[in-house]
Amino acid sequence: MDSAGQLSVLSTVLSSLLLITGLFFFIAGSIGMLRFPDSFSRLHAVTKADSLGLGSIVAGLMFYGDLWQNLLLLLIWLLVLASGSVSCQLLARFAKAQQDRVQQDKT
Amino acid sequence: MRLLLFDAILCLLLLTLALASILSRQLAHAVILYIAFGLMMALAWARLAAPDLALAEAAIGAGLTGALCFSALAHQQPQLKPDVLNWPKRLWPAVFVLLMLGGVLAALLQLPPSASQLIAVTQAGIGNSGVSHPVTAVLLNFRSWDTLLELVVLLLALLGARQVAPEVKPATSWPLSLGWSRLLAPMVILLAGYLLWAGASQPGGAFQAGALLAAGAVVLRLNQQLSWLSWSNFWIRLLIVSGVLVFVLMALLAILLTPGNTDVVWLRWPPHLAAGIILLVELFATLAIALTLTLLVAGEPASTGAEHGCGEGA
Amino acid sequence: MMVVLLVLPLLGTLFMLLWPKIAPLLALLTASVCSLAALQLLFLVSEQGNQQVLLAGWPSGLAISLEANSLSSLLILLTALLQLLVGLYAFATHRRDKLGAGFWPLSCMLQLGLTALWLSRDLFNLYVCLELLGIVAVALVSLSGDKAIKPALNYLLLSLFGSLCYLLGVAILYGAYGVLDITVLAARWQADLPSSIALLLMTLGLMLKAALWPLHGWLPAAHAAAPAPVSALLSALVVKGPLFILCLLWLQLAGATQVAAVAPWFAGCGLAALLLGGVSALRTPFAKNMVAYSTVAQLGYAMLALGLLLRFNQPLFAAALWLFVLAHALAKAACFLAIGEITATLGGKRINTLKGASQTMPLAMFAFAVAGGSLIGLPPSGGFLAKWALLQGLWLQGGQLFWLLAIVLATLLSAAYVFRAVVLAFDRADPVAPDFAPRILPQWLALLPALAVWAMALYSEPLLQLLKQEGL
Amino acid sequence: MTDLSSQLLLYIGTAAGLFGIGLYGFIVGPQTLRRILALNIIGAGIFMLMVVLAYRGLAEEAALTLTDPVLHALILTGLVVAVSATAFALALLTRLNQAKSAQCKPDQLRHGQEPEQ
Repeated sequence: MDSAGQLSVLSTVLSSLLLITGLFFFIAGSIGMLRFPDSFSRLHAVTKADSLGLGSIVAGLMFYGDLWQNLLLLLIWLLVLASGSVSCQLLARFAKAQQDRVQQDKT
Repeated sequence: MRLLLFDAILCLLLLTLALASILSRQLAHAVILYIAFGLMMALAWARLAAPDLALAEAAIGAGLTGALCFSALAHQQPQLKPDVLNWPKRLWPAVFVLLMLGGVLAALLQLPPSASQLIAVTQAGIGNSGVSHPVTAVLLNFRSWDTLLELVVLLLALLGARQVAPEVKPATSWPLSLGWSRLLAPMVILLAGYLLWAGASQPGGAFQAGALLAAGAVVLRLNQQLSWLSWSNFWIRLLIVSGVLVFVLMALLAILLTPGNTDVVWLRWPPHLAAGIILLVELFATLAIALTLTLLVAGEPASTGAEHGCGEGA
Repeated sequence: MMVVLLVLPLLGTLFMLLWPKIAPLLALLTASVCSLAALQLLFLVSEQGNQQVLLAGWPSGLAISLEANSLSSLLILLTALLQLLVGLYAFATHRRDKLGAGFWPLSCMLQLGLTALWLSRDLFNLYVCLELLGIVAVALVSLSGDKAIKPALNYLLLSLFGSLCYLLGVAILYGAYGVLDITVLAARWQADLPSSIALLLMTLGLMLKAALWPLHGWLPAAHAAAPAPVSALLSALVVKGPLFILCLLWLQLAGATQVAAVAPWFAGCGLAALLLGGVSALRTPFAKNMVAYSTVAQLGYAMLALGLLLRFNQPLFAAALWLFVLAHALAKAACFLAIGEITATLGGKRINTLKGASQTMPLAMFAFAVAGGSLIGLPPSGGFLAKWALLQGLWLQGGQLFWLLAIVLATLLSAAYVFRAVVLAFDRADPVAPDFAPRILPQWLALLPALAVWAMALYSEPLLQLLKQEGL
Repeated sequence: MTDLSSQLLLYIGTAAGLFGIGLYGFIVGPQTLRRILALNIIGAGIFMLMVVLAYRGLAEEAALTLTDPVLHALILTGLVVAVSATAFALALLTRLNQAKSAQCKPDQLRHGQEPEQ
């Protein structure tokens, strides 16, 4: 935290706000994953909160880094975003297929 | 003080996750909790100034083991009712564990606070080892016999697993995940190459690079790519074996290259050639590790559903 | 020479994996060349004394050290010879027994693991060797298909647990002393709490892996489920690896007070193994389980000898310990091969299968009886030599009537289970099919180690001398 | 009784605790997969202990700027060995389950139909 001393008050407040927002999204997403009834709404909670939460945390951290580090942070966010959405789709397809199978069995 | 608080929370989290993984009702939860545990463990190790171990633990302890567990889980019989253990069955093991834990803790608390003198010896030897990163020097020069045997163990695990598991059933793929995995592949290769190269002077090295490559290859395999990647292919077999083979051949070559009539010392690299030899050995070890791990994970029999779960874990 | 012994099996394995078609040939070639090399190493050691190598040419402490003393080289020779013999047997019977192609590279890796273990004098390197050995053994057990999977899995889990206990001990020792080399460690050893706890943890793990009573539960199922050549290798060699490390730890590292505290326990465990293992062998209805339980019982002798050696520090007990190991390895290989051959030919797993085997398969039955004679300790077999050394040592100590009686009782028990099989074999045979023609070569191969164990008596003097001064 | 700093004590205690938890899980079981996980937790505890021991010098002595590379190398080797063994164990478990499900298939079918009737 020693680099925080070099930041202006405004940037510190902004970055803290962003970090807190990110944490809030993460917590909301986690609670959603634990409490929502079926897999689709759980997926919705998790992926949305993850991409947004990570996004704001990355943005908040960018106040502290130099250009190269910020680029890397951005890359991390993009990668997580992409793989998160792909795996969300995969899981949703799987859940859908299972649901269909159950319905077929019933009819 | 603030950092001590962080340490305390981390340790508490680790213990909680481990306990939850052991005590959870469902096996699937146990596996998920174990993966979370592995990731936290990587964090703890990074905190304890062991970044290369943190890398390895994240790739292996959490990723690879998790993926393997998931694919084993897919074959598990659905459990009709959770096993409920009665009190004596829980009590006696607990008493035994507490006794053993007490003994171990008593021993651990008496350990001296000073580190081993071997650090100084290592630092003295590192100039002649061919690499500047001490962990790589220990792995591939000072204690290379351990590393060689470790590669043999990995090869052996593949042999054993292949022997008991039948062939994989073909499964369907899906354009989006296929496209994404293809996009990922070059990045994975680039990163693995970097890790391997960086291993000579910074955290990184053959094993981490191999695990990363394997992760990329597994994702491709799950999308029905890389069909040539199988044990029956001679060249693949040669590459898998080459991890150990190149190591041994280099050691034999090093014996031949040793000048004069000094007595033969197994695995001694001549100082001026050490850097090259180690890089070569690491390169082939990386390829072998990557292929072995890929075949271990993706070569297992798995139905479609299991493979999706598996991809997630990795 | 040590390099050759380590590199050959390694290269052999790799080439077998590349060209599976010539694997049997390569395996036999490797084993025979290794036997010759091991013999030469033995001569070298007996002429020039212990050979010590610091691997990779680094100073002691940093490098892994290997040491070949006469005991290690004897064990290496034994390993290579048994590999050759079992390889020949497997080659002769692999079509009938449906032994998978996986056997050859795995058995070669087993040889590598064992050789590395006999030579290594580094705590962590020993851990890697132990793991290698454990996984190879399980992979070999699982060769016999579905029925072996469950015992194999159980074996693997327990063996992994054992190695982890050992590893924890190594970690504590390294934390306390900062070295891994056993000779360096022995010089700095202090009998304090961390070292005692570490020793106990390692002992627990090794006893589990060596199937020493009371941690032997996994052994009978695993050894009985494996194919015959594999059971022979497992019983004869694999369980001796952890036992060797156990002896290394207690004889070279442990301080006097620690030794004094633990010696009676070792002897007691050995005695319990002898008696309870013998009773189980007497009661089991399956032929291979009987031989497997007899391994548990015979390991009790080694444990007993170790306990007595630690207590009285009498060189005769050291000789007894290693003579037991050698004699048991040869005798048990013969037993498993003979029983495997008989059950495979006559069909059936129960002991009743042996009924009339003296008429239908006289050679194999003879091999079993001869090997059984050594297990009982009939003179002039290797087993007798070992037991004689043990009794003589006890006699010299004086006033050890309890142990003497216990050994006599154990001998009676082993005689009982061997004779149970032999008596059945002399029963009248069930009529056999007219085209019944048991194969001769495998039976001779089973007889060879049985004869070798009796031939040990011819070399009793040099063997005793060698092992007495060695101790380890 | 001890000369270690509180941070080290914390981590050493955690490592021992993980060993204990894993040990309990390994003994109690009951499913094989959970016992394999428990073995991995034991392993993680031991490796963590080794990491802490390697970190020891860095925390206590200002002169040292290096963790113990020998221990780090040992841990890497140990990790690979552990994952190999786990992979083999899981392969065996899969095979066991396949054999079981091949046996139980008639049973299971009957069971699946029961609730609908």
